[in-house]
Amino acid sequence: MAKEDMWGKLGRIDPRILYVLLVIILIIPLIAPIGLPIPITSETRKIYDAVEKLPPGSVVVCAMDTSGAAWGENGPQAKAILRHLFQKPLKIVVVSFEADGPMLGQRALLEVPKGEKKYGVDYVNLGFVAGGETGRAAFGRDVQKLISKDFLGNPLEKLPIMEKVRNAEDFALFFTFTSLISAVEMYVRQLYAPYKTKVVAGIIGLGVPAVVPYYNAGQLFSILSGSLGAGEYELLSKMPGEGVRLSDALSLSTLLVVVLIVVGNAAFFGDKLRGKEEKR
Amino acid sequence: MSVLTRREIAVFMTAFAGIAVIADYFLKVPVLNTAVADLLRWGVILASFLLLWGTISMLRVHVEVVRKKTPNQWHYSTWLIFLMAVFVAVSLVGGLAGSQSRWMYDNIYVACSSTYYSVLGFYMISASYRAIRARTKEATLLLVVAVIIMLMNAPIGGAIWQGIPALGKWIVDVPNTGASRGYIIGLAIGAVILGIRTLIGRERGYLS
Amino acid sequence: MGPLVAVVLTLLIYSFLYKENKLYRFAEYSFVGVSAGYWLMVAIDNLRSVALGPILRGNYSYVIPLVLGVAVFARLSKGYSWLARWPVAIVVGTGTALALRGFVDAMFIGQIRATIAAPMDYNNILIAVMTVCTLFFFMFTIEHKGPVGILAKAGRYSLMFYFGVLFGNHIMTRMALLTSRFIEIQNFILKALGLS
Amino acid sequence: MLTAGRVASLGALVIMIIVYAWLLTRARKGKVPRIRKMAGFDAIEEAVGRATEMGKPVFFTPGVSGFDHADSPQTIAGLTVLRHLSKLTAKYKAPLIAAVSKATVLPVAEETVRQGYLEAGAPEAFKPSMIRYLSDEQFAWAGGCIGIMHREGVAANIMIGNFMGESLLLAEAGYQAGAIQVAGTANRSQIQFFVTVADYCLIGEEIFAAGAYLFQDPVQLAGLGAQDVAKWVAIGAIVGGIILKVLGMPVILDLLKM
Repeated sequence: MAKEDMWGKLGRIDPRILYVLLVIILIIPLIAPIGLPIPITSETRKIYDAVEKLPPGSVVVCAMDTSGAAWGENGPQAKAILRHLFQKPLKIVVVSFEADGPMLGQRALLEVPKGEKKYGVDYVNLGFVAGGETGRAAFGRDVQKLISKDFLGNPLEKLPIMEKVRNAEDFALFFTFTSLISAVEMYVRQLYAPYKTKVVAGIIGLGVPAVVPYYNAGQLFSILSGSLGAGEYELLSKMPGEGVRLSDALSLSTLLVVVLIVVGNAAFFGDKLRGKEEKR
Repeated sequence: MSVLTRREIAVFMTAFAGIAVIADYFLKVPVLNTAVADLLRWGVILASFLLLWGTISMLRVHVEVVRKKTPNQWHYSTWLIFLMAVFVAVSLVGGLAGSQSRWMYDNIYVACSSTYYSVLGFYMISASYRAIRARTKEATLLLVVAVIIMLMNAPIGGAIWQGIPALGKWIVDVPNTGASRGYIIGLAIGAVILGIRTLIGRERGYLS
Repeated sequence: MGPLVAVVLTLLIYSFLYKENKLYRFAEYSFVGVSAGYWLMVAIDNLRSVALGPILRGNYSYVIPLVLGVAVFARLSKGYSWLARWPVAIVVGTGTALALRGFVDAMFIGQIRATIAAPMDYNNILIAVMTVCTLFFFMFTIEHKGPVGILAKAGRYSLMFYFGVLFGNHIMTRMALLTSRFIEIQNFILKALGLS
Repeated sequence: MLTAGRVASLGALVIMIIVYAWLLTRARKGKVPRIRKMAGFDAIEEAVGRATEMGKPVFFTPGVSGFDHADSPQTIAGLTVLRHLSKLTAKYKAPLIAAVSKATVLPVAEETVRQGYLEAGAPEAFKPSMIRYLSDEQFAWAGGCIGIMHREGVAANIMIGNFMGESLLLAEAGYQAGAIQVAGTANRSQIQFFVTVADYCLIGEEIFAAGAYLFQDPVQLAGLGAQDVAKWVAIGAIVGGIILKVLGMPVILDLLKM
């Protein structure tokens, strides 16, 4: 009898108790980091090696197709990649095809150390291009005919970097930082299929399983998976930041979910079993 | 004039633009390819007008709420319109990339929207406990896979059992790819049929 | 000042977890208001870049889409609302066709080709089998009985692997987004206490 | 003149267009493909029956989207189910509550339910209050739905359409209310929650079969037929391509590379 009550109680617990539990689990590693090891996946390493091997002067595009809501994962990703890019003799183009992007791109550009790099010469923020799939296709086709000014209002003619940025054939590597599976697919359709551009999908974790087949088929150059990918990249480039900081709390909270699912199901089946016995 | 008002004109425009864009992909005809490149840029311009329209129609809804003084609602809508106006004013003066508009954007918009969606993290916790059940064989399989993946994602998984990271990676790379690929091919076929239907004018929902 | 505003608004939204209240709605409308202002400005900014710029450079053909674009606002008038269909028609026509041609190439032919072209080891054969079974599951005009039924059932089970991975990764994302908010609050507190 | 590397795609597209056109002409003559049994759709009647027995309402929502996005086909699929559902609730005299999340969907949903009651021969039983517009805001709408499920103690919860972050919340609320749940979405990052919480689930593309399955709509049946032909082509190409490749004759692979 006592056992039945326990199962019953377990099933009816106030969710607010669970919320408090989660808050505690998240706060502990933030105050006292545990420093659980982060294994590096082959996908992340492939991106790092590719950036390292790019010939000097190559154009790298970072498409900020993200939003405020997804910034918690896309932000660390974008910053980890940008930090590394700024250390290399590369030309960096920030652009976005989702309305929230240019501002967040600007924010990332402001937050990362830029070394000797000069705006307009080594890097640029081209702002927002509307039209979704159409905007992406038009950008790959001819950048300068499409856009006439950057996000800060400078005409493109005044930006020396733009001499090297004409169309998709100039993009040595193309990153997208996004929460949208559809955005990644648009690049597969509009940049990879026609121009064989090397597209790297910096996508939030939940989108990864849906884009893996494109990676497997060679249509995506690589995938940077959520904040975990950001953490891995930070470790590879020896500049630990937000991604690494997130990792412990992520570990513990995910573990909490696993435990809750197991206990919840145990309560459920315990209840079911009890029901069956009563019927007898 | 009455001919122009007909829906068929718009259907014809859709079909014409669509067929040109498709032909451009498969045929190497310089005249066509240049024309379609221009058409795409036109599309981008029209799309930004639609974005503009979307914002303005939303503003109209809130103006209406304020005008009618809808109970429990109009105060909020007034505040919304006010903030919208402040943002517009600030970015007209200091530029969209200027420090004032960035301040509002970062500290109000990004802070709120990221919090708004992060609340879901809490709900995941309560739902995992209270509703997610291995009620069928399929759901059981799903949950077993999910647990392995979660343990793989958490660096702690490898510490619990060394095989977890490798097993998780295999699941993502092999079974996940297989099923997801079937799903994608099916999705592509559905999208193509829907696309054909749109271009031949049998799907006109967008022309309301 | 900025971080304070951000943290206060964050806490107002979290108050929803206790129960729905007016402060939560205030925070909600604050962000919708700023985002509406932002979207308005970003659309105008985009027009300056992609439409006005080329015209000022002497490419007068861009006047046509500009005029067509203005027709979007014809919806506001009863007599001319039909005009608003034209820009939509062109946007839908180009967008649909772009997607369609890419779907056939990258996602139909491209994915089939990748399945065949892969070296034939156990893993790739398994991928091919699961792909085929999933396709059988999504067949609608044939009864799922007999051999087709078995394959479709296998397809359904294959999908569970995909959904399981989705589930696991979804949880990861949600927790990461939540944690990043906590980090922001922590940063704010550390700064206020002069600890960072 | 043909762009190299895209010939195979062009061929596939042409085949799909021809097959679809052919099936459409056949459909016009009344020859339509038959559709398989789909447990998710059949379960709706069972759910309504249960609600009638219990004297408690059936809850329905067509998801978070309206008509102005790429997700509008999902909303339309949801409304197709609503038409079927309202015919059933009229027939079995079960109370119905349909909650929509977009102001633009409200009039359409109202008309749909009115039509459903009319077709079931019970126009007098239709009440506009059956359809509730809660809010355009995602979580305000979701919160409203959860409130209804708890307060009214719904016996059945049917959710077909596009669901986003709120999918699990709604499914949890239905579960807590003890409702029999039928849920379906083509949203690729949410479907897993419906599979684990709902009693019956419509996965991805399945929801788009609503019109064909529930109303035998000939145009939609022809579309499904054409899609299945393309799926057979895909299966044939994969299986044939691999076998021929292993036998040292990569004909299909070479064709696809054209």
